[in-house]
Amino acid sequence: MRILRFVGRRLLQLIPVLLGVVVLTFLLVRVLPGDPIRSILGPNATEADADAARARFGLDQPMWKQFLDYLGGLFTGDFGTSIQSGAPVTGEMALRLGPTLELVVIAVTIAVLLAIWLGIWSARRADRFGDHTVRIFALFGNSIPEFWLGLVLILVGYAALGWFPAPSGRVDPDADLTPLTGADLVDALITGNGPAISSAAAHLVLPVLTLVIGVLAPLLRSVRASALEVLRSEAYAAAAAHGLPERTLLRGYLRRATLVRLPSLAALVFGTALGSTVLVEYVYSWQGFGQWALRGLLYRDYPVVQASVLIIAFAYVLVFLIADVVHAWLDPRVKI
Amino acid sequence: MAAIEMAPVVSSNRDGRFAKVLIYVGSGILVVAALAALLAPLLTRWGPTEIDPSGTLAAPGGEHLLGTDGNGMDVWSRVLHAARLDLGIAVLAVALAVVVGTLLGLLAGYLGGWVDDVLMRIVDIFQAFPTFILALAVSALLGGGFFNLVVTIAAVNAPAYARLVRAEVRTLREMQYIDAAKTSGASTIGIMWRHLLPNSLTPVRVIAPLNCGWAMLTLAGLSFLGLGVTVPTAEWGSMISLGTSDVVAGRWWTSVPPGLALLVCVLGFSLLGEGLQERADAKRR
Amino acid sequence: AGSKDNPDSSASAGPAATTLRIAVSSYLSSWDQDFVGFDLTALMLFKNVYPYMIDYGVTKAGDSEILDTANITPTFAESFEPDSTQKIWTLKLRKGVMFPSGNEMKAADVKWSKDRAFAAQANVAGIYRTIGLTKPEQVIVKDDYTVEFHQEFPSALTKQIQAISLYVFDSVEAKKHATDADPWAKEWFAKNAPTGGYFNVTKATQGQEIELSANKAYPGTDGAKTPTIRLSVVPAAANQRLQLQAGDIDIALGITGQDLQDLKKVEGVKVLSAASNNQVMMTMSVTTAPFDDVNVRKALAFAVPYEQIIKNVYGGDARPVKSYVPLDMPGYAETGYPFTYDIEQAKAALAASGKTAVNSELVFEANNDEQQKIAVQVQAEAAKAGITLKLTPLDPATLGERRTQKSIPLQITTGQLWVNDVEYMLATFYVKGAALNYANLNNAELEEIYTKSHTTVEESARLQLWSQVQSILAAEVPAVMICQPNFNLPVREKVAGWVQPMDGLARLRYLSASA
Amino acid sequence: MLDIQDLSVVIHRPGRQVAALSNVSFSVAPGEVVGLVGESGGGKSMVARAIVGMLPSGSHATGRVGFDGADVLRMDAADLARHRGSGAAICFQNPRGALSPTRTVGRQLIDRLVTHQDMKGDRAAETAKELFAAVGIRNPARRLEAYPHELSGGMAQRVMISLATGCAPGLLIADEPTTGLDVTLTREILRQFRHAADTDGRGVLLISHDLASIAEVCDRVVVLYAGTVVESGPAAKVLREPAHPYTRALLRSVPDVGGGRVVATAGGMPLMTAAPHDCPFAPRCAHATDDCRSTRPETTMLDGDWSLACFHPQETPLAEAIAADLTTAATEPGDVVLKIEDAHVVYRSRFGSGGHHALRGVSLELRAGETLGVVGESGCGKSTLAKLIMGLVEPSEGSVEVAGKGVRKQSRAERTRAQMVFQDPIGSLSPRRTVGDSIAEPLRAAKVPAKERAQRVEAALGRMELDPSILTRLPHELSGGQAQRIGIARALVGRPDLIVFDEPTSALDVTVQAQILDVIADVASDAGHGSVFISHDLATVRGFADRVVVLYLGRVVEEGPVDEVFDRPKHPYTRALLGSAPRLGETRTADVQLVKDLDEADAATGCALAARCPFVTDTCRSQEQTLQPYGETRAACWRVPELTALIEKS
Ligand SMILES: Nc1ncnc2c1ncn2[C@@H]1O[C@H](COP(=O)(O)OP(=O)(O)OP(=O)(O)O)[C@@H](O)[C@H]1O
Ligand SMILES: Nc1ncnc2c1ncn2[C@@H]1O[C@H](COP(=O)(O)OP(=O)(O)OP(=O)(O)O)[C@@H](O)[C@H]1O
Ligand SMILES: [Mg+2]
Ligand SMILES: [Mg+2]
Repeated sequence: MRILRFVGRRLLQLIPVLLGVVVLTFLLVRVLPGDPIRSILGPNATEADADAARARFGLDQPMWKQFLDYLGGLFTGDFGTSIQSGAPVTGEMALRLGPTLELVVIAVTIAVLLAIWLGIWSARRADRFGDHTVRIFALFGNSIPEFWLGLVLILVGYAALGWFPAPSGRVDPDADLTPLTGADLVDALITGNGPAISSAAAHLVLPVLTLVIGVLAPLLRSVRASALEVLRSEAYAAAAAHGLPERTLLRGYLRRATLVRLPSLAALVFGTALGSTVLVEYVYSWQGFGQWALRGLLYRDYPVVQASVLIIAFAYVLVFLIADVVHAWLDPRVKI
Repeated sequence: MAAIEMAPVVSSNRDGRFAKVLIYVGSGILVVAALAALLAPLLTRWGPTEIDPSGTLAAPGGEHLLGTDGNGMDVWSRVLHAARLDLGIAVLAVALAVVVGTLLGLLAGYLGGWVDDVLMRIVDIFQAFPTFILALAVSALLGGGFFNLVVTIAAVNAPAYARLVRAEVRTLREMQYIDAAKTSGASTIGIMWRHLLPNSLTPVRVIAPLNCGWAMLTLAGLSFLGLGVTVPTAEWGSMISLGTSDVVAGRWWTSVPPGLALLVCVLGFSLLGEGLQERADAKRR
Repeated sequence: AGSKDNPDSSASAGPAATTLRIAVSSYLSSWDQDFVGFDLTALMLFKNVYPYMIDYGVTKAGDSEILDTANITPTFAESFEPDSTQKIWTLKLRKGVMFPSGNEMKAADVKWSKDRAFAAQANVAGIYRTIGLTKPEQVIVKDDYTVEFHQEFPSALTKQIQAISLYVFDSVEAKKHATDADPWAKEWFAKNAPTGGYFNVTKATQGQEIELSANKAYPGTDGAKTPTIRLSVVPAAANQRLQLQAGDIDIALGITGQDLQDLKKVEGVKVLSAASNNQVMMTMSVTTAPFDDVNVRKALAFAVPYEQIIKNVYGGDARPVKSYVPLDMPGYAETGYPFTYDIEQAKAALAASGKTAVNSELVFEANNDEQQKIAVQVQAEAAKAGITLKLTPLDPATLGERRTQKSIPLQITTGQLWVNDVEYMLATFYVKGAALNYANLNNAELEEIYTKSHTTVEESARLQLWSQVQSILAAEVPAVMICQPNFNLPVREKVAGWVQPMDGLARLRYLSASA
Repeated sequence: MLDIQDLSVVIHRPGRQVAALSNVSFSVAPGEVVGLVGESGGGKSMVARAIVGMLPSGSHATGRVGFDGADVLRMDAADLARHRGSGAAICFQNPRGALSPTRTVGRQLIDRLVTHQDMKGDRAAETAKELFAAVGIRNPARRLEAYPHELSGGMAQRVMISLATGCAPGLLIADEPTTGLDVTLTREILRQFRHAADTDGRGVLLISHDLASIAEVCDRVVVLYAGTVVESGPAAKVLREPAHPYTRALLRSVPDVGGGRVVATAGGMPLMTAAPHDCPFAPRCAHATDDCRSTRPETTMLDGDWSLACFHPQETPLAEAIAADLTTAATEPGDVVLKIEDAHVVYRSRFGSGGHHALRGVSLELRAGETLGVVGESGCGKSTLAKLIMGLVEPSEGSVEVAGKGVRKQSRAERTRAQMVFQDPIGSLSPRRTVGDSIAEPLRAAKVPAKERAQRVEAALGRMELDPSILTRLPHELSGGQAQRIGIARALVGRPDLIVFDEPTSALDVTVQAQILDVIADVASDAGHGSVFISHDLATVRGFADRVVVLYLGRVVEEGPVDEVFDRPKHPYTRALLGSAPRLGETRTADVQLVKDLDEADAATGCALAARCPFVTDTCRSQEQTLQPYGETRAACWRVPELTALIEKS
């Protein structure tokens, strides 16, 4: 019940933030140089043709009216019509969001689990060889530009070893996957399509690996630091001094206490990963949200840019909200 | 009588030694990189944008230490000269972000109330804004020049500092020494400037180097998307991006050297940051 | 009907493969050719999935086969012929040609499609203006299988213009998706592929993959050779290359520059090569400083390292040009472009303008490796002549906007004329109001020649005009003509039947592969 | 059972080493309560850690820690695991910190039961409930589900004890189990340990620096100084007639409710880098001779099991040494420097309505030259009162005037008319400002020119007996005592009208505390300003206050001249408080016993103490109590006249 009230209050707080994002994006795309209409008309179009097209997309209206129309649309879930494709943005976005979310969610989940495991492992061996090795490797991974790492992984995993499918698409078209959510692995699991499951999973390996390597270090650092803090805390020493067995110590006294600070960092990592998969998507021909948003921006497809920024911002704040709830659940001291 | 060494619950005997190694190695790398950047003209025979008329994609050795790229420019010279730009932009951008973020965080954290609410909502908006789109938009708006990139990357990073400093200030302002300063008649600005600022910078000092590395990666990403510096300016990200297909063809020298340079510098920042973090943790204990 | 040559005659032995896999760099933005614009992937697909009433034939040029702009033949149509005034063109349809929906292709479809094109006020409407078609009323249905096009004036370009514009929709089907708010079913066609062309789209996964299968109902003889073609979107060129080398794709459409040269040496891969009329040039605005002075324009023309660009950017795989008229266009003359790389002459020309140094920006497309390399090479050499160039890569939207403002002093442009005729070239580049007149040229003599050319139908008279055109342009120097790169396409060894399109848009129906 | 022989521990750290323990020997038998006392850093915790085999890394231990015949120092990992908990179990110093914050206390207890008593499921839960009840936790079933942060300090300490006893140890070690607890609770908790020894026959090792409380429950005491045992023997004897000068010094440093003045011993405990070759106390000892400075005294037996390591054992009874000096120089009261009228303070919660009503209708008046003591248990609003006076919180009702001017209307310079000395000596100095900078701050606000500033800073330092070289140091380079002197110097330097001391000594070590109290007594007796001295420790206040007010839940329940209040308390709360304050060499029982813990008491209408008062009536519950004069003092209780009779009856 308290949780519900907390969530409700937080959702209310989101309104000004999202409204701010909406206004900022709306203005930003319009002050950017570049004309969205010219890029959809062939070079033979006249000024009259351009005006007609502008009217078609309502861009001839005064700015405040455009904004009100846009805002009104948002309340009914209508993000407008893409200037580039002429199709409703909502539908296009749905198709693009699934794959990217799938990629990021899987990658961040794996990274978080790996960070927890390695971080605790590392903290228990603090200042020994294994600890140092793990940390240095994580830092290495963190220092490679994602696009470069992606290319290297493709060169090795696909071109040289041939272990992974060609970096084009997200699932073998012959698997005949019925798209439902756009997240192919999820769709394959829902429809119980065996070949599609293995194909989608195989396509996911390298991009997920790229992202995981990229985001592991900060998570690992955080887990290790809080695990060390717990290990060196009086509370842990007290439990150890009372002769509790290793397993109880690990499960009851170390793990949960270690994780309390992780959710907000994981949310941050998720947010940045969501906003920056565009490079990974490019390298792996993963036609996802980032590529879509980038293309929208390059062609000044106003509705697309507005929608993509709003969705990412929304996902971001939502993930933070979830992180806070998880934090409250993990840490009994948190009052919400 | 036999002396007995007790087995510790958690070893902390060598505490700080590894941190020291990290800090030394990290700053060592950065010093070397900075020196290479400064001395670049002395260490190279070709200018960074000078075209060798005898052809492109020459293999390393002979006239060109690391060969030439697709434009016939000397890779070694470009890698060295690029350090100026990459390190410069990263450090300046983070410095700008620190200044702006700290100021906002200080005001929001100490004044509280509606100032806090308004400033933090603005920070929220900026932080919720997808990094790359913000960066792309700013660079599309301002163009890809040196200072515009500094502003872009600073804009992306400032919110994090604002949050960090605000959180710190909110704890610090409950400290007894702040009460002590108030009862000693210190003014609000005096308290912020003399007491809160120096003490709230501790976490900033740890994060900033890590952030510099991250800024370099962002810059490289922007260049990869064609939104960083314009060709033919020497910049690691754009060099890597231009050389990607060369790697596939076995011509490693156009993109591997800038890639390694980038990696090593980012690693330098990360090591330094990690070391500082560890030292800070050790101090707190 | 049908082409003179059988393009498949050179196909290698062995059983034909049933599937061809092609990599493209981006997904198309929309399936609606009328309402949506300038997207090369989309335009290429449209050529293969829309039913075109008439189309280019195929001819041989050297070892390669190219589309024959002089030989335009009916495909889905029975015939397309003018009356004696050359103003009324009659399109006769075949009976019994079916859309996949089961509807027959009829005159009503043609009428609906043309009405839609005029309503869209975009591509087709724009291009129709050059042959005097501006209103829907000029398209008249005579009977179920006959449509007349009433032009305002006769034109030598009609056949070529119609060859790229006369595509039809399944209007019966389309009307089902029309609403009062959306009478032309734009929303439907934005997402759903048209039907009835050489290929039908059997599956399209947004952003990822498109599967085409040969249209069995095609009435002509030169239908698609390969039953299934899969186009997958692979944005990274390096990736396309890896997949081609590994044999995961058969054709890579997104590979340029140095990669092509490299691939020639790779086993299992061949690079199809053909001369093309793709012109690479740098257009200078004659109304914008510093290029409002013809001597500055000349100085730049002397300062460009033509040979070096051909070597460094195209690996030698491009032809130097000596005229503003493309190399393979009727009327081309060697004297049309009297500039070679010569820094001394460049300096002299600059001195003649009374300046010793000038500044300008050089605009080119962001994310275009070739243009970027050219810009870098030009920048380095022009500097030696005292011309300082600031490189300005622009994204498509900004480039489009600045181009309409006609304010770019110097820009790199590449492209092929869709109609192989100097009149079309003038209409496109050099007359007042021409869409691509980025030079802002306004030359009275050229305008006069252009008007005259509309009604000049006789071949030698036209050639006479074209030689005048070239000497005027050589004096005006509206652009630096860098070169004409050859067309190169890397494919797996087993791929055969490539026909070089003069408009750069691949005609997939000729392609085949041995399994 | 426990038999420590010649235990020495040296801790090696990069660049330094610490001889934490040197040749320590003592033993604990089953059913016996042994007290381990000494100053901070004396090595008390190190002994406890050695017993459970958890010395810090880098420790070098020699000697023998015999436990039931085995030597803990030589146990292998498996033996140690068995020994910890079931052999010896520690109750940790800071109970809240020693409970894992993310696990319910019930689970933590059950973990112990499962590990050491082989219990399972329901039986463990049942036993856990019994153990909770045994340490006096009301409603144990509900408390089992609680997380540590939901417990009050006293409750957390009880839980900690139950965790330790849950291990069913042979030896129960309690490391400073009562630090930070109220007097009333302290007695109660210490009784738990006596109980464990008496009923379960466990050995108990009670570590504390609070000699007075230990005296009540221990059978024997061991006094540690700088890692060495200086004296050990039966508690009653050692604490009443200590023979070692250090033990005597320690005892004299402790303030006494009876009014005895503390006697400070100069200097601090040395930090040993190696086992000493002399008497470590010699530099501070009044009886030290050259022998003491060159040879380390052997441990000798006095009589029975009273042992001593000193060349000059003292024999005079301690009581005489503490000659009562109750005559505070009576100074003429000057102008009114502080006037509080009916002040209320409410801490608003950030969201929603309501808040915490920390002060309810407090009125005070103070004149220059006067010292007002403020006492009350933790959380009663003492610090809030201090902040109110300093203008750090705003009264929601009522007014506060310092030197005749409302605190909220003061200018920057006027704000320095009242100065405060804080509880946390180091934490009240800005960590990145030098000491000199901090002291000069009030002068800067008052726009004193730089040159005069330097002189006055130096003068203030001189009064604190500090060397001027300390001015350039940073706070973390100071000891607690030094830091608190700096804090007092800062308060004095601007020659304020009023100085507020908020528990200025509670964070300090016993002997340092005595030194600082000396300084404060000196400062407070100045005629130029008034002083407010806040403490939860009644004894400290008695030393130098002229008048005292007793706060309870934000209300003044009693006020009057200090001797009157202490010797003839009126209000039941004051009586309870004074009754439970331990006095050396006496075992008394409080005449009023409060019921329930503070955190369970609610303050709705009526008398604030109603929920805990044994003499409560319906009138108490319904009527707000205001201060009424009873003789020289005023108390907020209508039953004062009948109280004496009531107490005698019970
Ligand atoms: N982990 C450690 N590393 C180094 N020295 C330590 C460590 N723990 C304790 N010491 C040192 O050992 C000595 C004894 O410390 P110990 O904690 O036993 O004192 P204590 O009597 O318990 O003090 P307190 O009353 O403050 O708890 C001190 O000088 C201290 O500085
Ligand atoms: N900033 C604050 N916000 C809300 N409540 C507070 C705040 N400061 C103190 N309180 C509450 O007000 C009450 C009185 O606090 P105060 O600090 O004055 O007590 P105290 O008598 O000084 O206790 P202690 O002896 O523990 O220092 C306590 O219940 C405390 O929890
Ligand atoms: Mg201790
Ligand atoms: Mg307090």
